[in-house]
Formats: sequence, structure tokens, C-alpha cells
Amino acid sequence: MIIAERKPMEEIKQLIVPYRKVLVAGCGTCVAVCWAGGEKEVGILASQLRLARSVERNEISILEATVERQCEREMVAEIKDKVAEAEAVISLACGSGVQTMAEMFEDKPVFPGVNTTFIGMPEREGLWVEMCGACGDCFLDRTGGVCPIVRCAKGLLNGPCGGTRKGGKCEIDPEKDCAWVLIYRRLEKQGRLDLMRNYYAPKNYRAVKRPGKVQAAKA
Amino acid sequence: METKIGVFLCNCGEAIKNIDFDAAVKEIAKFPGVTCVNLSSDLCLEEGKKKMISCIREENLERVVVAACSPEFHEHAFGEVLEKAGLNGRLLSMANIREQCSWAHDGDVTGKAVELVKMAVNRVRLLQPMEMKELPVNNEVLVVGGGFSAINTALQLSRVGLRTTLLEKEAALGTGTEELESLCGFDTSSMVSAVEADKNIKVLTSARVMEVDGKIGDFSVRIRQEGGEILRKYGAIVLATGHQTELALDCELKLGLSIVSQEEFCRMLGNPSLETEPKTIGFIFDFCDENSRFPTLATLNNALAAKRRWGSEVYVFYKSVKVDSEGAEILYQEARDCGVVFLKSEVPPRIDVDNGQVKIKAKDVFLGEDIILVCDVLVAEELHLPTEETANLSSLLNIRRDSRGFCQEENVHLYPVASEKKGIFFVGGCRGDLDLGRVLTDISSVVMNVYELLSSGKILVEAEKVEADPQKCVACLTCIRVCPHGAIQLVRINGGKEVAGISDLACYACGICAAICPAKAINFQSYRDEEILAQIEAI
Amino acid sequence: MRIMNGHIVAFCCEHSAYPAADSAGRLGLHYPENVRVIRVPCAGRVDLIHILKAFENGAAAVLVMGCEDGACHHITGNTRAKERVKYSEILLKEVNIDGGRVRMFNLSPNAPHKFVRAVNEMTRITKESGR
Amino acid sequence: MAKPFRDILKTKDFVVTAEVGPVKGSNVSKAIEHIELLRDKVDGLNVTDNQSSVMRYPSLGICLLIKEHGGEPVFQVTCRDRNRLAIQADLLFAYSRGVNNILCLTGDSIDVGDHKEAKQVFDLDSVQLIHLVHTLNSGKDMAGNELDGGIDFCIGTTGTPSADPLEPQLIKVEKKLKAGVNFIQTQAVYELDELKRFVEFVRNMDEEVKILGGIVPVVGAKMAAYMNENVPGVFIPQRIIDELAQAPKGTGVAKGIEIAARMIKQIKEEKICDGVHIMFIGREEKVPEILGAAGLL
Amino acid sequence: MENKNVLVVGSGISGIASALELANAGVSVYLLDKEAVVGGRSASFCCKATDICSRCSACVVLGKVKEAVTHPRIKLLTNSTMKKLSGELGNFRVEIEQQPRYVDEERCIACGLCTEVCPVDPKAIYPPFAEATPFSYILDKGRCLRFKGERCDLCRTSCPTKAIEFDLKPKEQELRVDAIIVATGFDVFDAREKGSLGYGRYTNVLTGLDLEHVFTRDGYLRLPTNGREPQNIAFIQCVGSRDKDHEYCSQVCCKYAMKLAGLIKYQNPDARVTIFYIDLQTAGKGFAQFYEEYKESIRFVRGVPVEILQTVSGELEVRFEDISQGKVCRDTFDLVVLSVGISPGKNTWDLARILGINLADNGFFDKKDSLSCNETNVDGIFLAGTCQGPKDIPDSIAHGIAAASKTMRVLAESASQRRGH
Repeated sequence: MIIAERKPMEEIKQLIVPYRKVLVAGCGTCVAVCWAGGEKEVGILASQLRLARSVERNEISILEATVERQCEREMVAEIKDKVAEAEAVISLACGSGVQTMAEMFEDKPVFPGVNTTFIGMPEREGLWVEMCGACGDCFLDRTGGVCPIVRCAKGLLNGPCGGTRKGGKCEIDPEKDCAWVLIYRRLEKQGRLDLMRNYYAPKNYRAVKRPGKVQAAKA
Repeated sequence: METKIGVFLCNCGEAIKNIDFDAAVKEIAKFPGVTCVNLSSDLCLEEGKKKMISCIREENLERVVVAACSPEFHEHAFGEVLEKAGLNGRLLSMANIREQCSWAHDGDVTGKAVELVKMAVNRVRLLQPMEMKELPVNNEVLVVGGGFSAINTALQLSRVGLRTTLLEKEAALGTGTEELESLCGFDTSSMVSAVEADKNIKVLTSARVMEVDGKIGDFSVRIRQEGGEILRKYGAIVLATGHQTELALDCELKLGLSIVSQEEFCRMLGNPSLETEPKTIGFIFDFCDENSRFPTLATLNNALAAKRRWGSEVYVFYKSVKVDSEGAEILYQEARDCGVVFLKSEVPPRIDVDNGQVKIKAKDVFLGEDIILVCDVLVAEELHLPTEETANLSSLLNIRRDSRGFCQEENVHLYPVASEKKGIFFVGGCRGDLDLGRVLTDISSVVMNVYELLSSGKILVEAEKVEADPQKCVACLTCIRVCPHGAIQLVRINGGKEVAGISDLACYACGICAAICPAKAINFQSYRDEEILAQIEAI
Repeated sequence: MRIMNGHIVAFCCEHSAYPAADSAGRLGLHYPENVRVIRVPCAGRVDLIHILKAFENGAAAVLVMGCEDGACHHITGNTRAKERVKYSEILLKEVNIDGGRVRMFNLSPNAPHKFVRAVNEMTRITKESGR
Repeated sequence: MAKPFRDILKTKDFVVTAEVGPVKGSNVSKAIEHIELLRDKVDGLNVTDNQSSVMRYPSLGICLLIKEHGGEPVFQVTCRDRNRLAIQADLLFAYSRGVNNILCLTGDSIDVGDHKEAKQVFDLDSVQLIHLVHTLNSGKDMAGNELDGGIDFCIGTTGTPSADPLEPQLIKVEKKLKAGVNFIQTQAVYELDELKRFVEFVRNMDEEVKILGGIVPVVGAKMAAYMNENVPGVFIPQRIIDELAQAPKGTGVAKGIEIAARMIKQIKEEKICDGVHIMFIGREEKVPEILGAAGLL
Repeated sequence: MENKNVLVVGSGISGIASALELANAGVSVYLLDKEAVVGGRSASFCCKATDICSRCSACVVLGKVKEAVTHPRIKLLTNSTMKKLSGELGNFRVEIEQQPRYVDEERCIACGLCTEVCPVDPKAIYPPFAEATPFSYILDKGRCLRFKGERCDLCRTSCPTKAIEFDLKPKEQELRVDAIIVATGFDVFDAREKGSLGYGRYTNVLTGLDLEHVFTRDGYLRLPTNGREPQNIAFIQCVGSRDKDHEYCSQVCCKYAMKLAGLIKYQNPDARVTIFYIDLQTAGKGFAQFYEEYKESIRFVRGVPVEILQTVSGELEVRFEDISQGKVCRDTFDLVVLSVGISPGKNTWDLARILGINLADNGFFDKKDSLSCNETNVDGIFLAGTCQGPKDIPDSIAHGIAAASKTMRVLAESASQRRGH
């Protein structure tokens, strides 16, 4: 799941200074699940913006809309009238959603309302942790299903750094587990520590040529 | 075509003086949708209700607002009035112009009253009718445990005609109840045979609960037995997993002939062929565990017994005697009259053992001086703790426990023997240590609660009071994680997409899920966002 | 949004604050008239958008009133409400509205005095920070 | 002119190295003082590489200074700031200018340093770095291209004897040994039993490799606590903190030096390992005192 | 369970608990109370919450009372007492005498006009306490001029709903019920009996119950004498418990004393609170941490007060035997609270006679045997709550539910037997 978080209010306010009618567009998929851009967040941001402007005695009218997936042209098309009505759009979708919008409505300024942070999973309700770096060259088979690329602060491939804290916590965050300690425990449990003893040559960081492209096999 | 709203004002027998009702009526009549405004002085009396009914019929109103006293009193009554008039009782909204307006402020409050009515009008416009529906429930009960509480719960449930399964982890029922027997004077064996004779009760021994799924009326429980695993359905689950004791001794002290537990000591008392009767006996309690009544009762009973049986010298070291249970005070008197010596001390006594003899050193608060007692037998202080089974089950059922790890949170006052999840109950020791009287009470009240839920085989509930819109639900599981009553599960709508399914049976309609849903997918009838916001807009 | 009309919107849990308000009335304990009570089944039902909309509609302050800490009929409702109120303070500050204008109060149904105290205090606060 | 470190490792039975921390700025006079002071008292001078992610005068620069002043530099190379191209280039340059010893490290995280917004590289990790050096030693670069004029480094690396849990760290050391190193300078050690355990483990893998115990004097209870919290890979036991706490005011430094010397003595007498590596960053001028107190002068 | 009737005597929390359970299970219930309002004693208790709920359970009562009075299958009989009983399980005949309320609770809409016009002072017709249900006005025969033979008619004529009627005779009626639950509750020990403690003589000596009512009424604590905030308060435990006349522990005093003490400390952190006790009853769910929390801030003295005297300055001097020092000490306070215990209801004896059920030595109703919690020696008559022995609110509720459970059972069994015939 793609995880994102709301941009700082100040930044958003600055984005729409020149406008008097703005559409806040939410996305009903990833960003809804991570409480960043679903219908609820759309409502909150819209309300905040109205309040902000009326405090400044500079009224603004805010339209609200949420589509199921903003990264799909067809689904975005459903709200084109509202877009037409607005002078600018704040998209609460991930980067791809924002760009879909921007591409479909080239005459309209489309602003990002969230920062897309990572691909992750919920640890408990309201807390998400990074799990995947989309490196295009998955390493998990060798590490007992714990990704050292994003879960190790340094993305090391051959074991923990010297900075590991007492109790196997990460050098940069005593709250976080050292990924390599996790890997060690997992592999030990499975009796596959030999995997950890293997030497892994420097990673191919160009497995995905940027900008990435994936062509499904023709069906 | 706008919905027809009727507003019924009541001036409470012209007693509400700081509202100008005529003015109010004029104002209210202007509100969109309001087709008639009635002022009466006795709305809550039969006469008033009759007038209301006829008016609703004549004006064929679709929604009703009552502006009178607090809904706390008559809301349901007015609901019935609507039903009588052929309207759904839910299509009513009340404006509290008495307690929270007229009586709460000085001077003229007509303005506020009108505004309160406007709020109600805005809300009532959006209200939806709600139907009641009957849901079937499985009326077999699972009782986990094999001790006194468990057995008696099963027996009583059976006597009100409910089938139960007794699930005991040991190989037989009623193991380890000797101490209780001698304390409370009941006879386990007869209870066990009663169970065996009872065709309503099925007994599973050496059995463990592995997994629990579902909700009240329809729990499916995976049970592991020696034979293998079975899956069974129950309407309710009663935990009677008891408590366990642990000696509070410094590490260097060992259990032995000279240092025993209360249970140990019971056996000694019960043993006719005891070679040497102890001459002097020491008891210790209420130093390490100040929150239990049981140690007091055990000590008093055993001390008395020892006096009577062996005429030994008995000394009891304690901080406070816990007599807040039935008959305890009498017992305490009795013990003292029999010559049991009670020695109050603020700090735990020192205990040393040299060649088989136990030396207890304590500072007595009455004499204010150190006492050294050398005794043959020391009955050491016991801590009362929840059993592992209690811990396991409560995490399996994912129900809360109190600060000491016993079943049920501290807010016991809300539901004496029930958990926060409908259909899951506690009885006896697993709730914390209890005296016999309280255990008996527990058992009966659990039986009552269960009977009410399951006896008829069906439960009447408001259909879809709280429900997640499958179109909007993004299955983020937030509601499932936050529901305090475990009323929400993932369900497949006709075999397809997975969405949040809220059980009408298990739901307490608190609306926590509706508030937190990031997709605004959860509709809480009569407290929907629209309905709340409509009131705000009226202000 | 209307200019602040000086009203205080009080979301009251029907298990505690609402009956408390009633018995305040019965005891004849008077409190400022500008309070508008909205009855909710549990403080946990109150959502951020409700609080924000209240301000959009010109409320001077918002009260969320639930059961005493540890006495919520829905175990976590009042604590969630508290967290939410805390967050709404931030949301308000972000748009230059004094975060002190939204407050959570815990009380029990038989504590009418506590209700009145809460309302008075809130009125004071709004008066101080001006309409 | 100092003997090549490689030969010292072979011949000398108790090797002593010390650390020189580069300055922030271009004025190297202080560094030169330290070099002059320590040159003849120790067998090798390590130069840290933007230590704890704080930007400083380059490691290689100081290494060249040491060369000029007749010392034997150990060039510390981390993977944090350079990708594989930059590292290879630097190594070639270093070797061509007579810097023949390198210590291969992962490097602290950017987050602990003074440029927290910087992009951290970690294109390689320390094990891969060791392999890289061997590749270059063999006359090829990583892409397999022939080099005109190869290199031949004396390779060192590090290990953390007091890590908790220890096993994952040992596995990593094992990999480093497999990759092939001439010496190990351990992270700071305070419990010699931990060092013994570590040495034993390494010996079972590799008889040849030389092990220098890492000595970081602590000059006060507060500092000790701070280091435990903030310096990656440092674990100072309570008993040492207590000992420092008891030291009368103003004698903290002396106390720290005393403790360090005591440890060095014991390591030498009990032949726990092949030498020590003294890291007294910011107090380089005090290193001789330690050596003196440890009877190494 | 339709067409079954049960009489619950006493509408305190346990009676209500029983009534509600039975009614929800389909039984029709008569809820009888000698008072004019439902809810019994606990309905007037105060909330003792500080920053957190102290789990005194007082608030739970209100909810239950509301449920009960609005329940379609529960018929309230206030101002009523039981005169005679005949028949047996499945077919009891009960004679009820209902004293006129003079204010019809069905019609009274609590408008307050009557109180306004009432000429006597203190008023002879007045509202009940804030949480009372039914919230209908109460006419005090003792004060009312009408019952002193005068012609006063002001309230009756002023009443908009014609709810007031003077010339009423007690109503007699006979109920036929299948079973009876006795939930007549307790009486508070009358602290005057312990003259040395000065209750009744000194204004600033209160009972725990008084304190409850002070908080319910005013929401804060003030000295009865000068209305100032007391700074130095003493609680005296076991007044009317654990003595030769009361060989039992009242079970609630330690808890309410500590909770009230906690409330006082919360409202006025500088106040010094002392609790004189013999043994602390700290057992019970949810009480452990509470005790831990106040251990430090409240002064606990293991001692038995001998007497209380008022000094010239109006302070109260407590003379007590400090056990841990083994001598008699004295200490002065500006407010003393007597933690009075739970005593058997005054009418217990009469009721026992009417119902033919046994009393225990301690004066409470007696259980059938040690292994029963609600049964009496008479089949079909059950005990609920503190009329059987001291209990706190949660225990009373549980005991009430238990009584309902037992009743259910006999009803079920009698039904099945009848089917058998």
C-alpha cells in the first residue's frame, strides 16, 4: 500500500493564495487507507481552508470530490465538471494521482496536497511503517522476508553495521529494530543462517531504468 | 415535494414563563418544511398525546419535532405516539427547551428556544425510518473451566433449560478444589456426578480452546482434545478459569515440611495419620498482596481448624484483616476467642530457618516491640494471581483485563459480570479473588444474563442501525481495529469484494467507527454526519 | 463562514454530559445562554469535521463532553475523543484560530456542577481571546 | 622513516595504533602537531573519514600529511559519502601517493552528523568494499576493466566485540575475514572478556589476521552516559561509569587515562590480542600519557 | 415467561436490577417502594471522580432507574407498603397499602407553580432531589397547612394539570404474583448512638452520607458553620461496624471514605485529610491502584477515636488511641466525617413477620443456607441486595441480577411442572 501524509497547512495555503475557488480532490484507494487523502481528509482540509481564508477575511469557496482511484483517467473523468468549475485543484492522491489529474486537465494548476512517503503497512491503527523501496530487484528471498534495503537505515546487504544499539535496535532510532537483527532471528528460527553467511555482491541499483516502465506479457 | 414536518411545543402547564411561545410559534412556522406548529401545555399526558396523534394523522405529517422537556424522560413515549399515529417512531427529534433552556437561564430565552427547535427541525428532516428485526441465536453455551464456578454455572444454566458444554483442561472435573471445599463446606464429587447425570451438559476434559471466531449468538470455537480438533458453535461463552496462588517467599526460603501453603496445610489437617502434630503454627498474610480477601478467609479457617483439631498454639502475622465479606468478622471474633494470637505489623516479618525450625521476627504495632516466634509450621503468605488460561483466553477473545491481569477491566460497575463484548461473561476467580458469597452471586447473575440473551433463540434488534456502505468502504480495517465491542469483521459481499461488516447483534451503537472511518463509509442511523452537521448549521 | 456568533457548541455524551446538563437545569444552576448542546451516543462519535464545521458556522468555542476517564460505556470512546480534540487544536492553530477554543471535558451524569463549571470556564476563555 | 605497517604487523608482537581526527577547516597546523607528537610513539596513525558524519578535512589529505612527516597512515574509507566510482578513484590516488594501508568501514549514518539532509550513499557496504580492494589489488576495476598500474593495500576492518546481540555482528566479521583482511581494529572495548571472546572467534576462522583492541578513554561519568546514548557501537559498562563518578572533580581526564592504561596493560600482559588501537579524538595530545601509563614508551 | 408476575419490594439499585432483568425476560414486575421516589439511597450519592473515575458506581444507578421507570413491563408502586401475604410460590396474594402522594406523579409535570404559591416556610410542597425519578413534586403532610386543618388551597388551584388532590384516603389493593423479591435495602447507622463522637451536637461533625449529599447538592465541600473550605479533615472508620452490636464489616466505608477523601484532595490539594482506621479493606476490583495513589497524600492512622470535643475556637479535637504509639493522642480538625456503617432496615423485622422469612443474628434477612445467595426459607421469596447483608453498588447490582435469576428458575420449573400435569 502506498503511504502518504498531509502537507503542512502553511504550504498548502501558499499554493492557493491567488485563487477564490478550489477543488480538493481525494482518492479512495491507498491514501484513503492511510488516512491521508480519503473522503474524511478531503472534508477536513476543505473546512480548514475555508476557516483559514475567512480568518484572513478573504473568503474562498472549496469544492470537494473523491474518486476511487485518481491514477485512472476514466475514474478521474467522473469529476471533470467540478474541476472545470474550480480555478485550481489540490489533489490528496499520491504522486501518480496528482500527475494523472495534471495531465488530464492541462489548463488547470493541480497541486499536491500530500507528500507520498513510501510503500508500507499498518503496524497498528493510525501507524504505518515502510516495507518496500520498489528497487526493482527483490532481495527478500535471501533475508527471510525482511527487506534490508529500506528497513536497514543504510540499506546494507551483508549484515548489520557496527552501530547497532543494545537489544538489537537501530543506530539512528532506538525505537526501531535493526533490520539485520530481525533477519538473523528469522533465519535462525528457520535454520537457514547460511543465507546470512553468504556474500552478496554490490546491488544492481539500475534494475529499473528510470523512468520505470513495466510491460505486461501480451494476453 | 418537501417532507412535511410538524412541531409540537409544550409550555409545561404554562410553567415555562421565560419563553414567549406565541412569538416562538410564529418564528418556527417560517422554517422550511414545517407545515404545522402546535402549542400545548400537557403534551406528556394522555390528553396531549391523543391530540398529537390526531394532528399527525390529519396533517399527514412525515416527521415530528417535540419541543418540551428533556428527551431523557419521554422520547420513547413520544416515539410510541408516532407509531400509534402510523409513523415510524424514529422520525422524531426533540428540542430540550425546559431543562437545558428555560430552567437553565435567567430572563427571556425565546431566541434560544426557537434555535433549539430549528436544530431539531434540521435534524428530523434527514432522519430515516428504522425497522426492528429478529435475529436467530444459537442457544448452547460454552463454559470454560472445571472448578466450582464452572460446574455450578453449567448446572444452573441447564436448570433454566440451556444446553452447555463444560470445557476443562485437566483430565477430570473438580480437580484442585480441596481447599475451597474445606473452606466453604461443599462437596465437589456430588456436583460432578450431578453434571454427569445432566443430559443438558456435555463435558470435554483435557480440552483447550485454540481459536474463537464469530460473535454473540454465533461463536465458532476450535477446541483441541487428545483425540484431535473439533469445531463447535456456541451462542455465548462463560469464562470460569479461576485464579492461582503463589507463595510470597524470599528466594532463599524453600517450601518444605516447615513452610507450607494454605492448600498444603488443609491436607495436613485432613490427614488422620499425621505422625507429628505441629505444636506452634505461624500464619502470615496481607503484606505482599493487600488486594485479596481470600488469604484472610483461608487463614481464619485454617487457624481455627488447627486450634480445634490439635490445640496447637497459633500465631497470625498480618497488616490488615480483610473482613469485607460475609461472615468474615464473626470468623475473626471466633478465632480470637479460641485463643488464636493475632499480631498486627506494618512491615513484613523476617523469616529464617535453622535446622527444621522456622523463626518469625516481627514488630507488633500494639506492643510496639519486636516479637520472635519459633514455630514448627509456617503457613506462608500467598499471592493471588490470574491463571495462564485466563491470560490465553482473554487474548484469544481479545477482551481487556484489569491492572492485575484478571478478567474484566476495572470499570466493573458498568457490567458486573459481562465483558465489553456481548455474549462473553466471567464468573468467579478469573475476575479476581472472591469469597463464596460473591462467587455464588456471580454465577446466578451470569445465568440470568445468558438466559435473557439466548433463551428465546432469537434477539430483537434495530436493523442496520450502524452499517458500512460497501460502495464506499475501502476495507482499511480501521473500524475493525477500533471497535471496543469487537462487533465488526471483514465480510465478503456475495462472494466478491471484502468490506467491513457490522453485526447488529454485537454492536452497541457508540459511533466510534463512524467517526474514525477515513472513507466516511459508515452510516450511523439518526447520528449520521449529515444529521449532526444539520444541527450545527441551525446555530 | 459567518462571523463568530459567540455560541458554544457542546457535544454531549448521552450517558453522562447530557443528563448532567438536565439536572443542572433542575437544580436551577444557571449558566450562560450561548451554549448549544448536541446530543451524541458517545463522545467517541464526535469527529474532527463536526468540530471544524462548528467553527465554520461561527461558533466561538466547541466543547466535547464525555464520561469520566475510565467510565466510558464504550471503554475507549472518551479517550479517543480526547485525542481527537487534541488533534483538532492543531488543525485550528494551523488556520490561526486559538486552539484553546476547543476543549474536552469528562464528567458523570450526576455531576451537574461540573457541567456548569465547564461551560462557564469556556465562556470565560472565549471572552478573553475575544470573539 | 617509519616501517611499513604491513611489516610491523608481521614482526612486532604488540602493535599500537592511534587515531587522528581531521580538523574542520583548512588549517592543518593542529593535525601536524599531533602527527609530530605521535609519529614515533605508535606504529600507525588512523585518519577518520568524516567521522560520525560530521564534515571535515578529508581523510586522505591528512594521510598525505602523515606521509610527509614520516608517519605511517591508515586511510579510513567509509561507504557513506562515495559511490563505487568515487571510492575506486580515491583508492588509486591514495596508493599512488604511498598511502598503503586502508581500514574498510560502513560509516555512521548521515542522521547522526551535521548534514542531516544530505543524501547518504551506501552504494557499497564494508564487506563489498573489502572485496572491491581485492579486485583492484588483482589489477581490475569493479566493471572488470584492466588497470594500468594496480595497487596493493594492507587491508584492515573493524568489529564490535560488545554488540548485543553479538551473533549477527560475528557473522559479518566472518564475511569480512572470508573476503580477506590483514588486521582488525575493534570498536571501543571496556569488558576484556568480550574482547577475549571476540579474539577466540576470529582465531578459529583465521590464524593470520592481527587484532588490535579498540581503546576509547572516557573522561567522566556524564560523557560515558552520553556516549552510550549517542555514539554508535559504544557500550560502557556501569562499573566504569561508577568508577568515573567517584573520581574527585577535575580529575576525570586523569581517571579516564588511568582506566585506559590499566586495560592496555592487561591486554598486553595476558596477550589477549596483538595490540591496541587508541581513539582519543579531540585529545590526541594526551595519547602519550596513556602510552606512558601503560608502559609502552 | 409472559403471564408471570413478580413483586419486587424496594426500588433501590438491587431491586431495580432484579426488576429490569425479569422485565427484559418477559415477566411483568410490580416495583414497590415506601418512598415517593424510585432509586433508593444510592440514587442520591455523589460522583467521586477526580481526573479519573473513582468507580464509586453512583452514576450507574441513575441510568438503571431511568430504564426501570420507562420500562413497559415494570409497574411502579411508590408510597406503598406491604400489609399481608398469603398463598405460596406460583400463587402469592399480597395486600398493598398505598399512601396518597397528594401529587399525582402521572400528571405532575414538575412546573414548580405549587412551590411558588405555597405560603409556609419551609415550603410544604417541593421538588425531589435533582436525579429523582419520577421527578414529581412531594407534599409534606407535616408542614402543609391543609393537614393542619386550615383551608389553604393555593397549590391545588394553581396546578395547571390538576395533579394535586388533598382528600385522598390510602389505597388498598391485592396483587397476585408468582414470586417475591425482597430488596428493602439498609438503614444508615445513626451516629447519635455514639454520643461521644458528637454527631448532632457539633455542626462540623458529619456522617459519610451527609457528605455525599453535600457534594450532590453543592458540588464542593464547605464547612456547615462558616461556609469556608475546610483545610483539615478527619474520617473516622467503623462507626457502627465491627463492634459488639454490629459483628460485621459494612464493606463500603473504607472505600467511600477513601474516595471522598480523594475527591476532597482533588478539589483542594492543600487540604490535609486523615483517616482513622483499624483494618483497611482495600480488596475489590479497581480499588488497588486507587489505594496506591492516595497512600501517600492521605494520612492513615491506625487508631480508635475515644471522643470528639469542640474547642472554644470551634475546632474539633479528636482524642484517639494511636495503636502504633500505644498511647492516647489528640489532634484537632475543622471537619470530622464519621464513616457510618450499614445497618439492617428499621422495618426489616415487621417485613420478616409478614413474609415469614428468617432473620440472621446480625439482623439482616437470612439466606436458606451457606451455599445459596438469594433463597430464603420460604420457596418463591428471594433476597436482593443489602437487606441480606452489606454490599457496595456493583455487588448489589450483581446480587439483584442473581435474585432475578433464581426467580426465573423457579418460574421456569413451576411452568414446566404445570405442563407435566
